[in-house]
Amino acid sequence: MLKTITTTAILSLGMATTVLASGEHYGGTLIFTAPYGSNFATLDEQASPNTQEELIAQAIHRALYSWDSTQNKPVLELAASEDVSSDGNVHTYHLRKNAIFHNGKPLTADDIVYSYKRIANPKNAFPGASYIAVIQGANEYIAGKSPDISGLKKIDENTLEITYTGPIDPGFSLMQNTTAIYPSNVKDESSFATHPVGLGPFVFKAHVPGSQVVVEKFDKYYKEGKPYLDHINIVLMAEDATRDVAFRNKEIDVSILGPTHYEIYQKDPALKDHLLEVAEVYTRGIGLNPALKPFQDKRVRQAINYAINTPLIVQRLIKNKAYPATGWLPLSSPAFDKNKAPYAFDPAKAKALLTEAGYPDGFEFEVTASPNESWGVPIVEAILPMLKKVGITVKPKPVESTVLGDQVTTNNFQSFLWSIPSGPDPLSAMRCFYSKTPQSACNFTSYASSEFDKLFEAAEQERDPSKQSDLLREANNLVQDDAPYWFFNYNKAVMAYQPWVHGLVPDANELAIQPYDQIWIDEIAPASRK
Amino acid sequence: MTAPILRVEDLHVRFSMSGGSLFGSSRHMLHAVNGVTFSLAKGECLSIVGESGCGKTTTALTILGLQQPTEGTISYRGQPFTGPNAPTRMQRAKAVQMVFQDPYASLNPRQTVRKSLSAPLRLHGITAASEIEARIEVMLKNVGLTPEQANRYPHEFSGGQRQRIGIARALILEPEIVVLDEPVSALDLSIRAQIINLLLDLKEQLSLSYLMISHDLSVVEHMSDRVLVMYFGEVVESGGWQQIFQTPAHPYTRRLIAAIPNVDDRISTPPNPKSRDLIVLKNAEFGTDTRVTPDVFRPPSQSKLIEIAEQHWVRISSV
Amino acid sequence: MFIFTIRRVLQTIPTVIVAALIIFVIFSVVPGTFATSLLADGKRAADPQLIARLNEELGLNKPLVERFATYITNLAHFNLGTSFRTRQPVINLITDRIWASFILASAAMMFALIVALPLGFIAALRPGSIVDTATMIGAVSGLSVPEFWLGLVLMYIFALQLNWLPSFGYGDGSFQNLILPAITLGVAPMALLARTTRAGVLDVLHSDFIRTAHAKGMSDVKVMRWHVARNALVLIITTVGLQFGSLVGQAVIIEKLFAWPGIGSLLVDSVAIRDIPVVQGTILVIVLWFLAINTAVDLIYAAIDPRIKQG
Amino acid sequence: MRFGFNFWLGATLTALVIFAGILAPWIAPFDPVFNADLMNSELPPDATFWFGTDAQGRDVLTRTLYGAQISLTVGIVSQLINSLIGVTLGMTGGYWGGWWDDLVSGLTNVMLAIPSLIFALAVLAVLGPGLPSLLIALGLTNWSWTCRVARSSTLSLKSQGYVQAAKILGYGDMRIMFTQILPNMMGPILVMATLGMGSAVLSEAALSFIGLGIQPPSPSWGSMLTDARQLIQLAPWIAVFPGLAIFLTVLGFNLLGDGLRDSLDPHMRTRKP
Amino acid sequence: MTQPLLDIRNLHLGLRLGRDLHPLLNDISFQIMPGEAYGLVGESGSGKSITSLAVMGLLRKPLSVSGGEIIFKDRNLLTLPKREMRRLRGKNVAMIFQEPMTALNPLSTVGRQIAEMFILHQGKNWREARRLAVDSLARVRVPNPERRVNDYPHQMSGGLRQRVMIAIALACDPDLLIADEPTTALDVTVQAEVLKLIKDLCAERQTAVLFISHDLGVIAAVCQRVGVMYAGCLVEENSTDRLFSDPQHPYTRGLLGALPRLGGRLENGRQRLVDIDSIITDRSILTKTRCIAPRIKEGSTP
Repeated sequence: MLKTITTTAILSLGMATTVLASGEHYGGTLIFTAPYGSNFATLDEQASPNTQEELIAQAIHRALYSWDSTQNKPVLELAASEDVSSDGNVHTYHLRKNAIFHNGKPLTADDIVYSYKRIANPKNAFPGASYIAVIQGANEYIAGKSPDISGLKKIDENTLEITYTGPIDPGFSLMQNTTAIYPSNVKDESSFATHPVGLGPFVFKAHVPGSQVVVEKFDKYYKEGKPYLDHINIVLMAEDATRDVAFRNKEIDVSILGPTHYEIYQKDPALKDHLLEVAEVYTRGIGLNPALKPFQDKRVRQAINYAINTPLIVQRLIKNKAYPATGWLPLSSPAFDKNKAPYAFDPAKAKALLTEAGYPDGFEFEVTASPNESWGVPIVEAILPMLKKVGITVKPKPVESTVLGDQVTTNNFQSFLWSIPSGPDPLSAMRCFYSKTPQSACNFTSYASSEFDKLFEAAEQERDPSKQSDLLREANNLVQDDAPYWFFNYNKAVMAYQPWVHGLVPDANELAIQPYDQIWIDEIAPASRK
Repeated sequence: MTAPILRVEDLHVRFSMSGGSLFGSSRHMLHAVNGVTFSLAKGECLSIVGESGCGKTTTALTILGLQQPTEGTISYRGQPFTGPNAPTRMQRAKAVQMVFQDPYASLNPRQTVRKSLSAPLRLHGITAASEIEARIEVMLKNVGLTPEQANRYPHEFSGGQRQRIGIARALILEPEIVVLDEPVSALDLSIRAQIINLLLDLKEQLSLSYLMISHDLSVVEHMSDRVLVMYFGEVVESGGWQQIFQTPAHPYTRRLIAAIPNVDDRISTPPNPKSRDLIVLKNAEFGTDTRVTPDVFRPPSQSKLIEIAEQHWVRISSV
Repeated sequence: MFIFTIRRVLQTIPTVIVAALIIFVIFSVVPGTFATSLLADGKRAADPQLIARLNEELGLNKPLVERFATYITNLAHFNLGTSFRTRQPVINLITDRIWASFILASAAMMFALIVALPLGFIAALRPGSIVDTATMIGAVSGLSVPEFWLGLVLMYIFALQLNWLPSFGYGDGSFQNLILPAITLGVAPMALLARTTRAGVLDVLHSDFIRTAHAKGMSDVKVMRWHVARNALVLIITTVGLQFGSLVGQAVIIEKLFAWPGIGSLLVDSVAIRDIPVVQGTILVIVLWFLAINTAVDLIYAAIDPRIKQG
Repeated sequence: MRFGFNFWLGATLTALVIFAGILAPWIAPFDPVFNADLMNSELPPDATFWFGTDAQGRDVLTRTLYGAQISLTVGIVSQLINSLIGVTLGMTGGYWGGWWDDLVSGLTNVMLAIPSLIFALAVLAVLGPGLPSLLIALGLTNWSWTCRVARSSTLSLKSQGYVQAAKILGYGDMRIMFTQILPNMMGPILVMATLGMGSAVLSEAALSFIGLGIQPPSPSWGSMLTDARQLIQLAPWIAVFPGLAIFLTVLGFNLLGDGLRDSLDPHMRTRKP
Repeated sequence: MTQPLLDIRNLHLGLRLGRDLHPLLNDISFQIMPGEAYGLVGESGSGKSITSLAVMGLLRKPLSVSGGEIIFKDRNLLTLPKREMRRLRGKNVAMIFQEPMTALNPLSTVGRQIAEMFILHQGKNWREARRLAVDSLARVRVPNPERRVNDYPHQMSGGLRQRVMIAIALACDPDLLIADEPTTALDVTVQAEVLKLIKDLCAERQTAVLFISHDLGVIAAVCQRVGVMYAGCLVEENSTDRLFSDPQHPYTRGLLGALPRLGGRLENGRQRLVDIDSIITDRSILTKTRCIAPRIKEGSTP
């Protein structure tokens, strides 16, 4: 999910101005941090679905599409232009002629065909295969029934024709880092895992396992004048407290902040001017399983939403590093309804609803949750006294993050607290409530409403984006009213950066992924960065 | 002398010692007891003497059932004491008991004297509190302690008193045979006399049979009726106490006796090691001089016991 | 000596096998799979097809017995398997990081030895004195602080406030980066060693041969040099070995806190994402490390103590 | 028995923790879980909240007092399991010898080779986080030391006169183990257990740090400390008090164990890592 | 009359716990002439070992001398500077201990442990010292001294180890040898050999011996004069012959009667052994000696 200048002005509260257009400065080293774990699993980006590795992909690789956060939609990256057939199924791409791989090979249609086949290769079991599945014939290939993907057709060296399974926007699938394009002339595929070769602005230089990846400026990058930096060191630093010390100690240039440090940094005059914020497209909340009898009653589900003082939790516990949720679709979603009011904090009404539903003395339920500080057990702790006041007893059931995924997707819970992607594509976000979506896919609360299904199916068919948004907005409001979840918050991602760093953008998909080719550092940077 | 109550016949005990090969699989056998035969009569005190490692303790442990014999039999009043028909620990307990060398290690520091004495009684089916009380009282008096002392723990007693408790414990089940393992060697000089006197008194009083293990020949002479001299797992000489101390026949026995520094002898000169090499033994039975070659480290492998006087046996080289 | 060495090494084989079995069994019944771990960060949509395909691909839906057979067969060929996540041989992942672990453990042990030996000695020479009491309470205090807490405190003091040392990471393996994690990790063994040294030296000082040495007319310094030091070492060296052997396993938290690229942090991460081959491989390597150190200690022991039977 | 200064210091600290734990329901000013009020979150110490409040608005003093219960439970129960396994295996192994002893020794060696923290981590991963799992995990990990001590004690006690005497008196093996051997090795076992309690409390904190410790809302010191590490600049009191509590408790157990050992046997060496 | 080699005058010694002094030795006085073998006999706790440690200056912390003098060759050892005392130890006064098992450093070869003496007192280098160590081993009749010099203590039997101890003690031809129960841990036949060795070697080089034992027979075998110690007092002293043939003090008489004598039963039949306690309860008999100490009753540990 790549690049480009932003604003989403409403979202970037208190964001520092990023000087662009003038004063760009070449050279220097950026010390970037990888906060999601203490190692890079692999340098073979097609093999990794994780944000952690995407931090490297962003420097080294490019995919057919990229995310434009200005327009809030995917745009062409490796093709200069495309022709779309009238039924919307066939796209003909005219590839960039100046794109060159780090090993010197110019980009051709073969490379894309090669890459997509490698990703979908059943022997590899790569996570990106499901994205390739939007191409016609990919499923047969994935299942091992066909030696080729029938929808991929090379017209000439620089022209590629792709037939999709329907009139969808392929950008959402083919902009993923797991669909990055590799050169087709590398004999030993296993070397991708140790010596990645891509089309990106930086060339892989060194990997110290468990410590850092170093990349170096690629002189033949296809965008004129980019990148500015000579080197980027992407260092692994999973522990918040350590990152805090290192950042204050000016050992690293950027740091993703947790709620606590967000509050601290906001109060610190030396740090508060260099924070970058964005509303990310994840919705957090407690999903309620209708298998538990009380949850079958809409009034009970609503009562839970009324009983919890959501803004207070966001303010006090998450230190405002989140936006209280009004419904499923997040703030940055095109289908977000600004006028829809969230559930008010109204314990009396909650109590009344419970009585009405036949639970005047409340009931007891279990919340399966991971240790995450923003959407885990601490939140359950906070709602515990609140629900107690309306008579509901909450029992936290702590599990490891991995086990949470396991139990939710196998419908093994009374309720769960999780963070679920709800964008950027509102259609796929709302699919989670479509009755035909399997429970294990994303309809975790086994939601089924004929009214919703009607709206959703209409939206699926609708080709006009604004009309589609209207339909989805309506569907979203329906879900909010039905309350299969306690809607908690949309994440606010915050990144602190050193004053000499310029060109960072607030990307709603994942703030930690930054357009490295636009970042530059100025002369106030310490000697170690020059 | 009455008929023997305990009979040990051709007893062998071997220990396997792990060797130093790659897998520790090769085993050396240590022949701790090698063909020991003797019997113990009612009311008799039989002493086994010898230096450390001669097998005297192993022999005693085998009789007590704490060590399995490799070969040979032990019988008590005609009943087998070893093998498949061996008695259980419980049954054996009423026949043989033991008094230990170290009075400090032989009493459980966490048990009062009363507990130490009453638990065996209970174990053996005597449950009436009054009877237990009575027997403990009698036994404590027998060994020269007062019943009031029964509630104390071992650390409240001196070495001599502990040894008395140890004797009381050995006698509480009224066994016929008591094994005395160096009963006084760990005690102070002034206490030894008391314990030796006590043991001799008890033997008379309760008509006990003692099997005493000792290296202290003066104590052995004082207490024993018969003596068994062991050397490297074998009996080299056995006989009545007078025979052993008055007319020791085997050179090893002589050497042992000669080595005792004695107040009366003032300064006894230890035998010159060289004179040990060849000793000529007058043998009445064969009418010839038999050459006995007592090796310093090992008894001769080809050897046998011969009777040179009534019940006085000596091991000679049969080559 | 050679046979002794060989025998000592062979003796560790059953231990390794049983350890491998225990590790395999435990991690075969752990809930959660690598596939579901992909959902763990709450940033990805669940894809049941992908999960099914991954499980199929990684052989996770085969019966347990079959998986164990494969595992053991691989082990017999010195093959630790292939990581679920990186698709690389586990052995490569481990060799990439073992050096960092080794450096950290060695530095921590050095720190522990340098501090603990003199402290233990001094305390033993004046048992019951104020110096002794203070030293021992100090040592025990070091043992009573949660490691991550100590690490954080050191980090705040030496990196942030005083700005003397870098706060984290391996850097290019420079000494400065090593100091804080090594001290944090070394405090616990330091405390134990100080106590062992004290006990060991006291033990030796009370032995009869020290009285013999004094009776020979030897000065205190010579007694220390000729008789106490070496004999105390024999008592200390087992503790040193056990400590050094378990340090790699103990370092898990320190590595996580200081972003140190050792196998401890690899292990914790792999457990979290259920990358079972890596978990099994890493634990096995930690076990082997422990056994190797302790075998080495036994050999050193045999070399300095003539009483140990030599093959 | 004469006890040194260290012992008394340790005994005092331990006694304080025990009192705090037992009396928590009476002396703690608030409920440890349900008095949470986010309006009161992160208040510094004052007249109402002597130790301040945490991020959830709960009284830190209350939670620190209740935390003593959890830490004591962790320490004592895990060590009970530990000692039970270690003593049973070590004593029977040492007493009977033979293949059983070989098996016990082999298993002990394996358990020594697998670092305890990692084994606990594995057990917790299987059982899922939480107090019962933690007790089992810690109980299963450290018994090898107890087992070694129990085994070597048994070996030396086995040759003691009174054990031999018991055999000669007709005692059965079980009776000998329970009445003659066990009571006489309680000293070193107690020392091991006391020192083990300290390390169990620390292990709980360490496992909390990896996210596998006692789970909220239970007021365990380890999880309080782990939660608070982010807040150390913002609200240091949340971290200071449970941190201090852990330190003093573990110090207490360690000093107590050391003191016990010194007075039981000055030459018994510490080998536990 | 020649000058005594060792002259212990009114030695008082006790256990100092805080301010209290628990007396262990009461007014001990005796003399040893050059070349003389003097025996100290008594039960455990009678103070004989402490006396010898006091002479060596090897008393450990809570034990301290509270009065008296120990004159060795005109010098009071109690006031001698530490350095002087150290030079004297080993060179002029040597000592053999009871347990040959633990009195030798298990990690050093016996050769080295003997050689240390030559390094310490004769300024030899290691090579010479080692050669001398071989000679020393030969002198104590250790077979194969060249080979044995490289042995570690655990490779030797108890008797050999005690010979090594003797070799160490006599390495520098001391004037006085203190032997503290040197044969108690040995088998009787080995004991006889070791005793003879000590006797012969000391006679050869006119070394005086302070021989400590609880075994009257051993004392009789080695010593010319004997002192009997009881509860921290020297209760009787006489030439060996006189002491054993005509004991004056009831305690001495008790001691002699308390033990069976080899051959005694053959001569006189089984006589009941004397119970010392029954004699000693009459406290008046203690007044015959200078030292009157309360009888330390059995069981009351001092």
